[in-house]
Amino acid sequence: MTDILTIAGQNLSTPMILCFALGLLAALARSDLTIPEAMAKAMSIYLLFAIGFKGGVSVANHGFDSHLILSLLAGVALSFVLPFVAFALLRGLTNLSSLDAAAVAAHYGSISIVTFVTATSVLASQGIDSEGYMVAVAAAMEAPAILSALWLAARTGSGARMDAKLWHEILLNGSIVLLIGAFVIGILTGPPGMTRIESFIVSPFQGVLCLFLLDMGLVAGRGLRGVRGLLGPGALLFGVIMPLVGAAAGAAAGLALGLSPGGLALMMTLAASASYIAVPAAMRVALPEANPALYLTLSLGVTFPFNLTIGIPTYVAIAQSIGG
Amino acid sequence: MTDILTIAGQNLSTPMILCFALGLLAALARSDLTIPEAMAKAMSIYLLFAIGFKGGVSVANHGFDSHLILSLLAGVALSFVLPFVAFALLRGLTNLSSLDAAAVAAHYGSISIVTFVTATSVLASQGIDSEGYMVAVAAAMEAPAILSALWLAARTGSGARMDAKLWHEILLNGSIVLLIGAFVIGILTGPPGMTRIESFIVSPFQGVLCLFLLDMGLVAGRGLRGVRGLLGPGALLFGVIMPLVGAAAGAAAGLALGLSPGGLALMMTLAASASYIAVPAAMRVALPEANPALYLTLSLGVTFPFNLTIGIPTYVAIAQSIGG
Amino acid sequence: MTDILTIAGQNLSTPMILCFALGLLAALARSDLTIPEAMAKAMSIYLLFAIGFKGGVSVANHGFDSHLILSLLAGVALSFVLPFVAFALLRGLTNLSSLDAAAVAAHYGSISIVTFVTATSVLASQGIDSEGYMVAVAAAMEAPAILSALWLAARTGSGARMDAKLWHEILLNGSIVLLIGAFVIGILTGPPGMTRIESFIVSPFQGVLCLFLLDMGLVAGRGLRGVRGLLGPGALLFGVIMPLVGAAAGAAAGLALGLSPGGLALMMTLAASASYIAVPAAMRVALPEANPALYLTLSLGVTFPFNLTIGIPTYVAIAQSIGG
Amino acid sequence: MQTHAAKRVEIIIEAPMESRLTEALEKSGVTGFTVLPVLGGSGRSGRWTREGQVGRAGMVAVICLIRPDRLDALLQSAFAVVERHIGVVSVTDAQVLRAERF
Amino acid sequence: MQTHAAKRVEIIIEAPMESRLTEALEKSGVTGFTVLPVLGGSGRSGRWTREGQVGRAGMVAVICLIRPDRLDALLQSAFAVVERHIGVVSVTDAQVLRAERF
Amino acid sequence: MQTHAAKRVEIIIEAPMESRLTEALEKSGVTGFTVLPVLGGSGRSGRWTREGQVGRAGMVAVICLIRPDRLDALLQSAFAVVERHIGVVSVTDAQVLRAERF
Ligand SMILES: Nc1ncnc2c1ncn2[C@@H]1O[C@H](COP(=O)(O)O)[C@@H](O)[C@H]1O
Ligand SMILES: Nc1ncnc2c1ncn2[C@@H]1O[C@H](COP(=O)(O)O)[C@@H](O)[C@H]1O
Ligand SMILES: Nc1ncnc2c1ncn2[C@@H]1O[C@H](COP(=O)(O)O)[C@@H](O)[C@H]1O
Ligand code: NA
Ligand code: NA
Ligand code: NA
Repeated sequence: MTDILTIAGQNLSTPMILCFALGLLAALARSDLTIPEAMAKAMSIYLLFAIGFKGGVSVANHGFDSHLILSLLAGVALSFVLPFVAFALLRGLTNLSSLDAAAVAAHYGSISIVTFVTATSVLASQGIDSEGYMVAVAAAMEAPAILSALWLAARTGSGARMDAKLWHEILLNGSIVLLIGAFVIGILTGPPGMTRIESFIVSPFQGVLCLFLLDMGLVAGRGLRGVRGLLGPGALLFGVIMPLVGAAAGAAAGLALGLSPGGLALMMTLAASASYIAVPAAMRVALPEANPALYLTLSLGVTFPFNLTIGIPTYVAIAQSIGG
Repeated sequence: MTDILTIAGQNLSTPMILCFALGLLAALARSDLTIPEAMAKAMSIYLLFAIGFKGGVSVANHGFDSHLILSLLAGVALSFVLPFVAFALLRGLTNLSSLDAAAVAAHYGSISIVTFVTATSVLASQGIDSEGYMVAVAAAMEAPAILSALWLAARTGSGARMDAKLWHEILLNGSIVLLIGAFVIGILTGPPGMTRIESFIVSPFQGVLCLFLLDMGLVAGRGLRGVRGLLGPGALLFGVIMPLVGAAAGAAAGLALGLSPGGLALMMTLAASASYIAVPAAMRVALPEANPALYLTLSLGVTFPFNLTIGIPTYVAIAQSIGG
Repeated sequence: MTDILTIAGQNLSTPMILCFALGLLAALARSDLTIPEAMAKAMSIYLLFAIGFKGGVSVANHGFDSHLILSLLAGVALSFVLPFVAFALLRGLTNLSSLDAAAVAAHYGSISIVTFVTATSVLASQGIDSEGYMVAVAAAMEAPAILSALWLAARTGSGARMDAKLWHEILLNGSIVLLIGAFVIGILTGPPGMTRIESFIVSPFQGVLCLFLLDMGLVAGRGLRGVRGLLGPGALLFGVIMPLVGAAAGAAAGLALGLSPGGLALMMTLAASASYIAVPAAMRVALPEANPALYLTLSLGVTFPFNLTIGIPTYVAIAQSIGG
Repeated sequence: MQTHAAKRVEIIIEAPMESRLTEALEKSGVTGFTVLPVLGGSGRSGRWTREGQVGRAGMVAVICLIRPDRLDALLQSAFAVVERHIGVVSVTDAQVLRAERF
Repeated sequence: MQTHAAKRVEIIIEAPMESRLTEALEKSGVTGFTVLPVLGGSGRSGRWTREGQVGRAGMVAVICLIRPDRLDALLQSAFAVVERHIGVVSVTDAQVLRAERF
Repeated sequence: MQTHAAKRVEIIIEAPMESRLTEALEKSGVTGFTVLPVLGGSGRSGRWTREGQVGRAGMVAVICLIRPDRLDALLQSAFAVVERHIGVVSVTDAQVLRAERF
């Protein structure tokens, strides 16, 4: 417990968290501070490329762990199952329509890559190693949750639109392709490739993450400002309980897989995190009647900051005490 | 004097100054070289964040100087007073309408953060230390000048529009929030925070400044091209005399405060510099009838290059001989 | 021969080439992965500035080689002559109209700066030195080919539009001005300037090049997707033969000039490469009836990847065995 | 100069639906369209802005000039796409040069 | 398809005035508007471009589709904002789908 | 409010031709114009997008509000520029505030 608090304390005083807080405050105070869309996209491309590449090089270094396939399968399974848990929780805690509940559930089954990236940087700062292939697990967990949610929505007769084109868009969406592509490039080029581009993708990484989290704080704050009153106490509760439920499920899966403490912490983080890029776009196409302000605010305005500040240090501390 | 010339010579052959010159020449020669708006904004966000953060870490290192508050007050006072000086000078030297004169005066009471950043990098290259809290002084000097100028304009019956919304926009404008926010983050995270993001905010800093000055050269050159004949000799004279007057006032304030030679040079630079971002936007709202080409060209096309090439080395040399 | 294969093999497994391949595949698979326009432009500005500056510093280090002027003249001559060769080849191999053939020929007489940049980074990774002024040669080779192509087009009565304004645009286009400007700045500031901005323009260079090549792969792939069937086998053949012809001409010129093996490889690369930025814009103005899909796809979709994967390692290997 | 009657259709639609809309337009026989970026806006679903967004968020404006007799086919197919989505469709009378292009 | 008469109002205004304009529009009862970015332009106050700018420089275009009977209220309130500022206001007749949205 | 008849001319043209077009417009006596960015489009010459481009690729939209009696001069000079180029020119009837500006 002291451990968790110490880490949480340390974590709260990192430039990353403080940058997110700055963005949040600036937006809530209606400052006109904004990050240009192209800069935000550039930073996310950089972060996806760097994290994928580093994961690939780490796999190239340590050889293919026999657990890679099992971990991927476990990730996919979690992503399929968690939306049902989320849906049930939402129906219990809130009076959202089943359509809105299904849309929200899709987000919590899927993952947030920035939450993942932040967790890797917390691990790195504490000198804890993790399996390089966890970035592939992250990529694998993006899409399955969408299927579960659409099934839930269809069951309630809300006429989800699901066609081949949408599947294509989801499976080949830019972030999955970049993450997996960079991962494969990292495996293929290995340490010599790392030597070439290390001072681009390793050294400035945490600094870029700071500015990116500043932007996420701004976007989250703008969202929160716009929805005063939209989220009742039940929904807010869901936003902090669901990540803990997800993390528990992730912990169970990670322990069964025999992941290292670092890998365990990442698996918990993935399961605990909620998508705010890929899934919202898919929901706009497939479930246009669901309210985007609802799922975006819950995911980005409630669960993301919760994971950033309290979640990740908790998962790391738990992973260290139960793992390895 | 030889000192000044030597430093000026060195200064003129730095990549920063030459990049500004390149931009200026390219724009005057009507090259289609342009920096995308999003890239220019990204660089300015980077520079504001880095300079604010470094200032904060330096304060965390040296403890709170008892002079912080006094320096802030001095900066605010300078920003309030200088527009009156500028207004009087303009009325003497030019035949600008009192409305235009008031608008120009607002710019010279306020500050240019890039001039400030360039001065810190000149100091750094000469191994001269300065008070970390000078970035807070810079932020504090942005707004008061606007109030003085609006008072001057109102006195001449030009119907300045000043409302709570405008005050909110000025005080919480993006650059102030980012600068002060990064400063506070730097104080809170201190040296450990610096270790984490040093290779992002320190190492590439001067290189980014080069490309940013290239952009400023392009924008200044485009402005100069468009206003042939708009600025008479009186206005041009004002553009180089006013920074010297400002620097003298800054020197007096800095000496009274007992700043280090580096801090003194920065205080002179702030007082000598003229805003070209925050104040123009405020003037468009509050004094829409004032001619923007006039104040932008004077500030960015005349005073900025003057400070960059002659001003800063002069202020540094003077600060070293009279300071500390 | 083994040499070439080894280098080609090494080259194929560099992050740069793999990033290009990733972009190509992503676009062909219709992923929605995209690089924002402003980010692509920012990266190209960075690369031009860095390569120009490094060339200038290298000239400042080694003094002005007496061969600088001769190399410039040789480059200009190659750029004038190669379009005629390309035109003849195209008329023999394809049934393009003489207008389209002239437009394509302009691209192959001119140069691709990214191909050049990639070649310098291959040389650097093998520890091979080259003449710093080759970036000036690159700049000098951009424009003359356009004149030859317009002459060819005019001869066939296709009413090329050539006026002073277009010449101004071509000679002062953004990339030439930035490349030459940075080159001159590098000469003027020399090693001290390099020390100041080295960690901006040297360390992250290869990483930025990776993301830039990812973008080029995306653009090339999107182009190829759109033109199925537009390019017959003759045109495709031209796309790989012409660079070899160009490289041979470049080799002859380089040998006559007595360039170092590194310089020889760069001269071959320049002659072998085809423009895809400056010349297309000029062709849209001067020869609007020529089909842009044709020249863009040949240049960016065929010759660029050919040079990247097979061409450059071949030119380097040949330059090492025949040069110096 | 000689101009010809045409209709200018402007469709403001969510970015994730853009490719579905343009495919539908092409199927309905339009010969061309132009896509403009949108910075932000406001409607029944609230205020939004594109700033700082990383996903395929926001909206785009698709402009389509067509021969008047093709208007109905276009509106039918556009409507099938936008029906369940937020966004607006407007039509104005216009004159175009070079009628052979439409 | 069934369309309904509407007015398309296009206001090109300085970026620092954008939020004042949209607030005024909302007060005058408009149900929606869309903001488009502007690259550059020219007018009595000279030529300008957005390239390389870092401040809230430049202009934006605000497009507003409204029921014809609301036009006057909109123009009144828009005019109060743009009156002393550079920029232009134009109105065209339009037809819209889904009239219930306006 | 008092409005005045005007014409709204919208010219979508290749980016490398932009400065030639605006110079021609200025010579034909227009008092102002606004340039909007274009993300992508489709026409007889195929589909294109601005994404990832580094050169002066793509197209821009130039909007020009003018007094009706100036329309023909404008179209003449615009046509001289766009004649051999891809792109479209459309004209709509509009009403403007502050007629003295046009
Ligand atoms: N009356 C309108 N005029 C112009 N744009 C509108 C209008 N109504 C809605 N929009 C645009 O369409 C988006 C979605 O509108 P809505 O479906 O009402 O939420 C808004 O954010 C605006 O960008
Ligand atoms: N006649 C016009 N047509 C289209 N846009 C215009 C027109 N006049 C002015 N503008 C736009 O409004 C801005 C300010 O115009 P002005 O107030 O005339 O300086 C210009 O830079 C253009 O972007
Ligand atoms: N009917 C149309 N409506 C709107 N934009 C068009 C139309 N036709 C062409 N365009 C635009 O003009 C560009 C060139 O068209 P084209 O000359 O037909 O290849 C297209 O890529 C579109 O951006
Ligand atoms: Na999850
Ligand atoms: Na000042
Ligand atoms: Na060539």
